[in-house]
Amino acid sequence: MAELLLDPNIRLWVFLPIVIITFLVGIVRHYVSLILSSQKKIEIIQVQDSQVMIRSRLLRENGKYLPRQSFAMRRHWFNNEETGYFKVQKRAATSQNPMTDPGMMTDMLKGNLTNVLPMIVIGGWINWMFSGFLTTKVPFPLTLRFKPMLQRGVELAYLDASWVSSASWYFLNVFGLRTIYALVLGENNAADQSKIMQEQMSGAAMAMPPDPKAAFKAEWEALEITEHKWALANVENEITAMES
Amino acid sequence: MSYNYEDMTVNEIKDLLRQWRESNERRSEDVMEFWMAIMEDLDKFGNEKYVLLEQVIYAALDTHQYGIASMCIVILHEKFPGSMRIARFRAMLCEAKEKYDEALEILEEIIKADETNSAARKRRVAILKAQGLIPEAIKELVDYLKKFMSDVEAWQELCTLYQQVGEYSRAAFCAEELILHQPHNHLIHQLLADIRYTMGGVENMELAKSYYCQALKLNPDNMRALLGLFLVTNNLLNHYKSSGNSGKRKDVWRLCQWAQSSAAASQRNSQVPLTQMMLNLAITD
Amino acid sequence: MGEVSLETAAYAKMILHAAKYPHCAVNGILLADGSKFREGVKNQDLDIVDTIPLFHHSHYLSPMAEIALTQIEATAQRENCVIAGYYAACENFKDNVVEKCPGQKIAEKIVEHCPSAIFIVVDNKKMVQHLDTPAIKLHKYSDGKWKLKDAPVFSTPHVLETVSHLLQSGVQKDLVDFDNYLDDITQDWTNLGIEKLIASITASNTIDNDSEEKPYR
Amino acid sequence: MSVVTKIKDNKPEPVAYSEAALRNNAAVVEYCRTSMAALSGSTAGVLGLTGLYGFAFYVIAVVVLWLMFMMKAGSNWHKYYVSRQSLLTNGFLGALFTYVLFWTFIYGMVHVY
Amino acid sequence: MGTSFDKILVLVGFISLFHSAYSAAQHRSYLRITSQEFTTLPLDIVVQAVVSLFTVMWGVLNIAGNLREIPAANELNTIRWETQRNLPSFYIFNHRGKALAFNYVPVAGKADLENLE
Repeated sequence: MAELLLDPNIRLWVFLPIVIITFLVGIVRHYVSLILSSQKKIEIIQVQDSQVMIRSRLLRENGKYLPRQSFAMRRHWFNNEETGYFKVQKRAATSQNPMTDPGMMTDMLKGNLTNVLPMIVIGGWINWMFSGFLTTKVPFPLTLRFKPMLQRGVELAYLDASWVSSASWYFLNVFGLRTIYALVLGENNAADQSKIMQEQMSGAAMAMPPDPKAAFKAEWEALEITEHKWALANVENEITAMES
Repeated sequence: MSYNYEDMTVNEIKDLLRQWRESNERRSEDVMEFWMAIMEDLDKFGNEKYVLLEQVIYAALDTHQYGIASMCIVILHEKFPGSMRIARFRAMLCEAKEKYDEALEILEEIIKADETNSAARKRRVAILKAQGLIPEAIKELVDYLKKFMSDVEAWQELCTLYQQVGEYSRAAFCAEELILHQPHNHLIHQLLADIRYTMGGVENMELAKSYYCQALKLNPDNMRALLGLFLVTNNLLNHYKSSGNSGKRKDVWRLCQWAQSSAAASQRNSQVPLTQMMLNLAITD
Repeated sequence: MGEVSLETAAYAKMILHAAKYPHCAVNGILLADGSKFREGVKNQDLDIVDTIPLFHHSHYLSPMAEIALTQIEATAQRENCVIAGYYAACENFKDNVVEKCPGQKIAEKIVEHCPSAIFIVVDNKKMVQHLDTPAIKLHKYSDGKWKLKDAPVFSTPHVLETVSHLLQSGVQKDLVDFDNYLDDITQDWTNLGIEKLIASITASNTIDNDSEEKPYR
Repeated sequence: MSVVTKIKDNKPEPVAYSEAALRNNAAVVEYCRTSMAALSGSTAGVLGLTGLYGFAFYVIAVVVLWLMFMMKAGSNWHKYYVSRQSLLTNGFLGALFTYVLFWTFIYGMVHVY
Repeated sequence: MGTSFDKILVLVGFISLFHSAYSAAQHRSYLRITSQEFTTLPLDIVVQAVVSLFTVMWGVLNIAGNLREIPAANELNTIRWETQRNLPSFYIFNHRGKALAFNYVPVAGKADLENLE
């Protein structure tokens, strides 16, 4: 097969611009999504629930460091039949239908707006602007199966599969540059700092159980079967042995 | 340990300030000195600028230089208008000026706008504390902890407040809660042991012994735990001697010996001889 | 009888300790000259020669206080001193009374051993950079209560000037209290360095002012 | 300060790792790995490597980066990494994609036209 | 954090890498003009490219930041009570620092009143 020779002007006016455009669009999209992203309104009851869950989980995990009586007292507080926290607190099962929740809808819309829309618009524009060019050749042989993937817009049956058309080059860039965004944006992330300043982060409270009722029940069960094993029973011998 | 801040480059200062911020030091006077040195170079700090300004606000309030504090607040306010965090700093400024009602009003507004704002709630406790109303502060903090049950800072503060009013068993409860949250922190184990020791009684002494040991296991350099262990074992020895529990007495005796020898070993390179004190406590067996 | 005199070093350490941790309550032990001290006599003259800064946190826990007291007692005996009092400063600016001070138990224990013991409260409101008052309140124990007494007498001249000077030059940062010592046992809680510094300042002061006799407090 | 516990197989005592430090180290490693993939991809493109040689070059670059990490940590690597193997193998394929992209890009820039 | 030396290292490496890329492109076009077949690049370009790659990688490794020790004990053993008990959320400012501040003006009347009691 004869070696194809591409016009160097394609390199300057098609190949390189696609990379730069994709990269810049990615950066802009990142900042736009930052502007659009809204802090979800959290209700105090949700915060409380999640904090209770954390505390109960910690009791299960680290309860062994407490004396038996202290452990039993805390478990009683959570699990007691009449007054236990998990028994007394009644939470309505929240409906998780996103269609009923307008906040959820806008979030979805925003996600589409920042992720899918630019890709379609820019992709369409590039397809129209730079259509029909062969831009580059991948430096490794590929099977014919890759032809439709890599040579979108160039329907030549006898062309070697490793040639890449302009439209396909754009899509390769869209997917391949993701890690580079993390590199460029992740390092000195200006957005992080100002985010901290903008609004108070409620920290660990973010990990909310979606359905508190079920979560409480599960936690109650888990706590009920937790056995207390005093971890400090043998610590005296351990430290005296450690030295010698 | 004063720093010659004129010889330090901006980068060194930056690193040092960051280190203090991360390790939570309250070196307000040093921070203020650095601030004087780096004020003009503020723009070199890039993104760190705003956290640095916060640090300076704390320090300025601490050294009661309200002018600087309000200047920093204004800078931050221009950058982030409507931020709750900045509003909280305004409240703190009022608080430092002893305008507690005004501060409370601002905090009230913050909480109204965002119910989950834990920091503002904590400031309310601090205001009560600043007014010297310790029992009220405890009440407020307990209320807060009903909502934010896994707030380590708050548990620790409550523990300190309970100690202050002498409710040691409640302080012990808080310390236990802290252990649940940070089981690998030797200081908390030592704290609980200290509280148990202060409470007195054989049972508490035994617990104190265990926790001192745990603290030492986590960090063999914890001098307080080592000395505390020595005290506790001495106490227990006396008790078991009178009650005639020879098996336990032997164990405790061994531990006591161990504590003494390791304390002496770690003491060897310091100026003040501790062995003297060991002799004074005079173990008799 | 019952006169209390303070030496510069003793006073300076107390003030410096309070200044090093302006946001904490602090406490410490007062040591009196043992040569003039008589065992078990009430209401006798006390010559406070030294202070040992104790804690700036965990005031309400006894183990470390017990350790500190035993260690200080041992050191004091060697240097022919006796534990004769207690000083404290409150965290809160407005709390300047004995009742709000930490470590009442320590003070009571000291009284058991030394009935003429004193309790000094550092007056937060008067703790300024240029001291013009001693900024301390002296209390004595009588009938199970701490009673406010007249301000103590300084046994050396120019005490306030010297201490103000130390405060302004930031010497408090070098002061070591018992908490610092427990964090790092190579540190010296007797603060010999500061004592030497004070001695040299006092010496130069006396030479300067030998001719003109100024009244001092 | 949050702490995660992982149980090592050979030891009965679980070793506690500081979560913040773990995260920090993972970020550093990730940063270096992405840079390495991009840079070595570019180099492979400059050199005009094709086919299997290019992939072999990637493997070499990964190993060299791993050696550099080991050099940086010194003899007590276990203070910084949970395991050496995972340092070598983690993210191998993810970074490969970046590598191929840069390889193709620079190869196209230099050798195709 | 990376020192300026590392930053220079990265910069120099980048320029060198770019230069080798340019040289390679030139070489290709030279071959094309003289219609010779491409076999391998000249050795000097290869060496330059590989050396600059490792230079940049080493620089990046140092710039990326320091590794922190992961065993929790290392971190937890360095904390002391000094920092553990320091809780910015509960700072109070109504303390002795007020009087110690250089611009403190004692409230005379009030202070006298309290002295009387």
